[in-house]
Amino acid sequence: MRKALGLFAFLGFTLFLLAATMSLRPFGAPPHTEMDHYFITHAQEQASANNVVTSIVFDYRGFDTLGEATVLFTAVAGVLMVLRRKEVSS
Amino acid sequence: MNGNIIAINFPFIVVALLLALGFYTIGFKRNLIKVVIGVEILESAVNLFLIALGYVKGGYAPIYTLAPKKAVGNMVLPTPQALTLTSIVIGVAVSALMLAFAVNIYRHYGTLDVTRIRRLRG
Amino acid sequence: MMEHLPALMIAIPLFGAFTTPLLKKRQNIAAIWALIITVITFGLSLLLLQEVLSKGIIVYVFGANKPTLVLPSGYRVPVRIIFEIDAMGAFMALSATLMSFIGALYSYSHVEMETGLEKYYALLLLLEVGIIGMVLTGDLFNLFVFLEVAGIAGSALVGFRNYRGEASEAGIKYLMVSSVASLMVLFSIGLLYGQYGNLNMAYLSRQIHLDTVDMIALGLLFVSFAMKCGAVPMHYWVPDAYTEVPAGINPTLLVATYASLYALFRVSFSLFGAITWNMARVGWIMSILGVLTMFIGVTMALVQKDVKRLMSYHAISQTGYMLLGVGVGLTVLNDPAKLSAFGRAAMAGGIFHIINHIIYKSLLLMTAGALFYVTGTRNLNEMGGLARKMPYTTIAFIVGAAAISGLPPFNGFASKFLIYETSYQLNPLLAVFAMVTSVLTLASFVKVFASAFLGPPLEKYEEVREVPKPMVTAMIILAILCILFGLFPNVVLNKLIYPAVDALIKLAQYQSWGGLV
Amino acid sequence: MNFSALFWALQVLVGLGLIISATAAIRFKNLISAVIAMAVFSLILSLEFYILQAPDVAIAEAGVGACLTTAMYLLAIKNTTDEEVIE
Amino acid sequence: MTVVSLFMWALILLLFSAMLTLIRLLLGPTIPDRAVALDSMTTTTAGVMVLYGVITKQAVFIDVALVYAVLSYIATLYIARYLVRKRVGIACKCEGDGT
Amino acid sequence: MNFTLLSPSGFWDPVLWLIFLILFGIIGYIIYSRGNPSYKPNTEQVKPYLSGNVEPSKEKIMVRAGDIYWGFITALDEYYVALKRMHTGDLRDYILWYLGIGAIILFILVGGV
Amino acid sequence: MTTTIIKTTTRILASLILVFGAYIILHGHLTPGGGFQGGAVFASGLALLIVACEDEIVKKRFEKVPLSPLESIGALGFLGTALLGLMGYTFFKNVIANSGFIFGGKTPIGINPGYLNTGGTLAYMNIFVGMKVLAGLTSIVLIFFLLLGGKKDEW
Repeated sequence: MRKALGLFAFLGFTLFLLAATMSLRPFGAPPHTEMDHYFITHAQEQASANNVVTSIVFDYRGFDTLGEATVLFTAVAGVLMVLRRKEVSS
Repeated sequence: MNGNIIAINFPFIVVALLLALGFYTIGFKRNLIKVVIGVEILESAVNLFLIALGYVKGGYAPIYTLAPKKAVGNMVLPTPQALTLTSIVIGVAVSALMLAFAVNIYRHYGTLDVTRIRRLRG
Repeated sequence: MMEHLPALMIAIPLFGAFTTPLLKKRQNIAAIWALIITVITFGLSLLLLQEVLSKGIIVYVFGANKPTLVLPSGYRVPVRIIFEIDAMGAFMALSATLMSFIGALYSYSHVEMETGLEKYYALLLLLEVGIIGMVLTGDLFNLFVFLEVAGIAGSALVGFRNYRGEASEAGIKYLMVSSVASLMVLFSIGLLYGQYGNLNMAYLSRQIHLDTVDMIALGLLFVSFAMKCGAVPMHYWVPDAYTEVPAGINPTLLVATYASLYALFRVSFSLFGAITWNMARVGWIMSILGVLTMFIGVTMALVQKDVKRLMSYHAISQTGYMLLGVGVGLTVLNDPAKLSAFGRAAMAGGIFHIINHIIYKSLLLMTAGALFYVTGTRNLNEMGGLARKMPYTTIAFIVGAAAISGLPPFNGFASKFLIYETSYQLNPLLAVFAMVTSVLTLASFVKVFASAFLGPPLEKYEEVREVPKPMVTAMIILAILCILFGLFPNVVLNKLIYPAVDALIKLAQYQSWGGLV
Repeated sequence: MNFSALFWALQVLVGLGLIISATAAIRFKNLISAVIAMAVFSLILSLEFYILQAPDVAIAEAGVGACLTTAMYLLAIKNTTDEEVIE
Repeated sequence: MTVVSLFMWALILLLFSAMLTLIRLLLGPTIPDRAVALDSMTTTTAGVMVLYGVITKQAVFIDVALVYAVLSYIATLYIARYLVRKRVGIACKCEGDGT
Repeated sequence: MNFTLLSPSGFWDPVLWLIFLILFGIIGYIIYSRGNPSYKPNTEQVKPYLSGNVEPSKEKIMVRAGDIYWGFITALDEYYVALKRMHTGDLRDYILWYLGIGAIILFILVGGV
Repeated sequence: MTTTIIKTTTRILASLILVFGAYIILHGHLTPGGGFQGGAVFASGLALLIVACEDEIVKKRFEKVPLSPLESIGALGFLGTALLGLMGYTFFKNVIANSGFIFGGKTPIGINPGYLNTGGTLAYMNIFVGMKVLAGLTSIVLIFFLLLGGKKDEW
């Protein structure tokens, strides 16, 4: 019973995922994106870096990277906290 | 026409199948570590989706160092790559924390069977 | 420095969180340091709210030459990450910082005896950072990143008591749910990026037109955020997580849940607000989810024996009120006559209920934590006769229980009042369900009060004394806020809630900041 | 053989490899085998990133997937048990 | 046949041999078989990466192959360490848990 | 400052409420002060008298939380059985409910009603 | 349990991997790679050192390494570099680029062989993020590894 209902839900959801990916634009032909054009043409002059991806990661969208570093920090703190040895001292 | 669309959108179809595999693992496998593997498959599928979105046919990597002459003005979109980098780091963080929880659960419950890890219910 | 306020809102708690693990040797100092940081952040959020209310939407562009330089020269699209703070976001930031402060104050005594406190406080601050980032940002991917920060920090805190197996179980459940939900959010962000080539919410909301891919993205975002905010029938993680987390984190974790609710509203109203004819359908989905949520939540709460679990089921049921109120508003969004007649008031009720519920549910969960602190158990069957021993906790509990049941003059009354009246005008059945839920809520809190506080004093609790001063202070502050908000609801509504409602309703205002149009 | 044909051949082969290795990671009863299959999955995924002109992401996936995730999984399994529950 | 076309055929051949190792990974009855399959597959794929970088004339792409070539050793070492601890040697009896 | 909250069918005024509170407080106090003055705490007087029997221990006479609303829960037994079956506590069910609700919502949005 | 072969290989390979990680971190703004990728490679090298030794040696060797403070310092440095932009500009403004400071050289527009002395704050951020990531990932692997030595009743 549980398995049948679960399979039904799973198949229904997957169907919509397939529909979404099928009706997306064709692979390899993105629309004219001004944002990416701006990055490619201005990265060397503004961020003075040859690697456009790094200039996005640390300059244009640097705030995301701060969030990313925060995520890693959080996870490390969480792992160290969950696996800490001593119990309560009471 | 239909077959043509499948041929063109092939990476996207792969992404959808991988998402389905990940959801199948999470929904129907009983081992906790298998469930974590399912989450990682989901993450990889979403990463692949982002990168496939950014690909331009015949484009070059968005790096100017020692690039071929044709690369100027013909680069793949760099934004999805930056997003994917962030997403990969988040994936590592999530799986590390999940494994820590799994180890701790094994210490206390003596099993990794999901159907027996349910003291909290009702 | 006023113009850099949005950046400082993130930078200061992050600084606090990064420095806290350095204080490994002296855990007391870590607690005090976290307290200082949360107080400063609270002050900053008050300043931010004042700025927003006096000047309108604040825009902050990260990495540009000037904070308000949205568009680069010669281009028509925003390229950098932009914070767009309207009254709704500032309101949520205010509740987040207030509750983190209360939580830090309460934790000072509540977890004093445990180890690993420097990580505890660092994670508390990181949870606050995640919430603030979620509610202030105007960029979709940034929303995802901070959603993950809040989710991971929250689940790590749920597993804080690692000597209990149940804590780890609840932690992995919460982490699994939040990571799957955020992955689907990322997938739909990818769909939107593939369609329109940008990530800014205001820009996207002007571009979106009706399309199969757009609708699937909307559905995925909707269901993911609904799961993260604990709507029935995707609410199973809520009781597990709220029960096992230390009571000092509960206020912040509540706000983290409602930050997802905020994201749900933001997606429905701002991002997809331009698709007009489909929104009534989304509004009905939201209202029906709300009714289901409040009814199933409260009936499950009635049979619980664990005091914190009972209160977490009430948290689910109160989330239903918010979904109902805002859903009623969303249903009539395209009908100006009905919107001014009752839609705006319904949304005000829903949003006012957010802060009310955060205040009184934190108060109640804190009293439950105080009961756990003195008795060492959470089972209601083993408690009894504690009213004489813990007078302050009893008073706080009475205030909270009256507030959650919607008795005047406590703060739950005003918002529930608005929701009943407005939902009655949309469909009388909705209001009936809301009132039945309220009655059942009162009934179940009578049960808790009778079994934990009343009755003859038991022998095994002879030694029990009132909880330490920081915990009492935190509870009393919240109780006073409860009474104040209940006595003067009009002031709060006019100063705080109606600007937030208007920020959600007026889509054109959100779309046109910084000369984008 | 021109570049376009090579690209499509690579796409098909790599896509098949991704799905096969993911299925293997799910189906293997022994968890160590599943982790090895995940390492292969990560390797093929990195190759796919590489082919789609994203060397930054490929390096990240390589550095994480080749060593660190495998190491974490193996150590976690070492701390618990390596047999999947037989259903 | 130009040089670039030659490289392309070499790439396809390498990928084909990687597929063969993938089959060994699927069938391999014991864990050491699978570990060896992973290792050889990593090396082959590093070769594929180098060839692809040469074909598209991008010199900086070689870094990725270097990372794989260097790091695959560590994963193998971790697996080997696990097998030593568990005493799962080559002499272990097959479990027959193929796909 | 105007403290009155007006809504479509009523109003809420804290000043009025405070006046009523004080009024009823005075009435209550008057009734209280006319009570029996012979009551004295901490004497034999306050002990329960159970027909001469010994007072049972506190643990026994306490009303337990599980006993409150027993009738209500028993009356709605079938509903609660269904509800309990929903709350399995199984990690995988959480995700499966998500998938199911997601499929339904996507069907309503995309498929159209 | 570790043999002489493994020890000898590790001695040669570990230094190579560490140098390679440092290269990826430092050349993040020129070639593929950056703080996170280099930090991951560096942490892999340290993981190799962890796995090639006995438990006691690992415990003794790593208890002197301040991994947690190193991570905090990396994160704080990243935040501080971002806060430099508040001097007249906004948060995350690249103030060092084209200023002539260390890493502040000008990049020629178009295809070039790549000069290390460019990048501005990008290079600093790469270094700090690399420090943070290597410390964080190593401490995750280390705590998973050291759990093996712990006895059950200690929990």
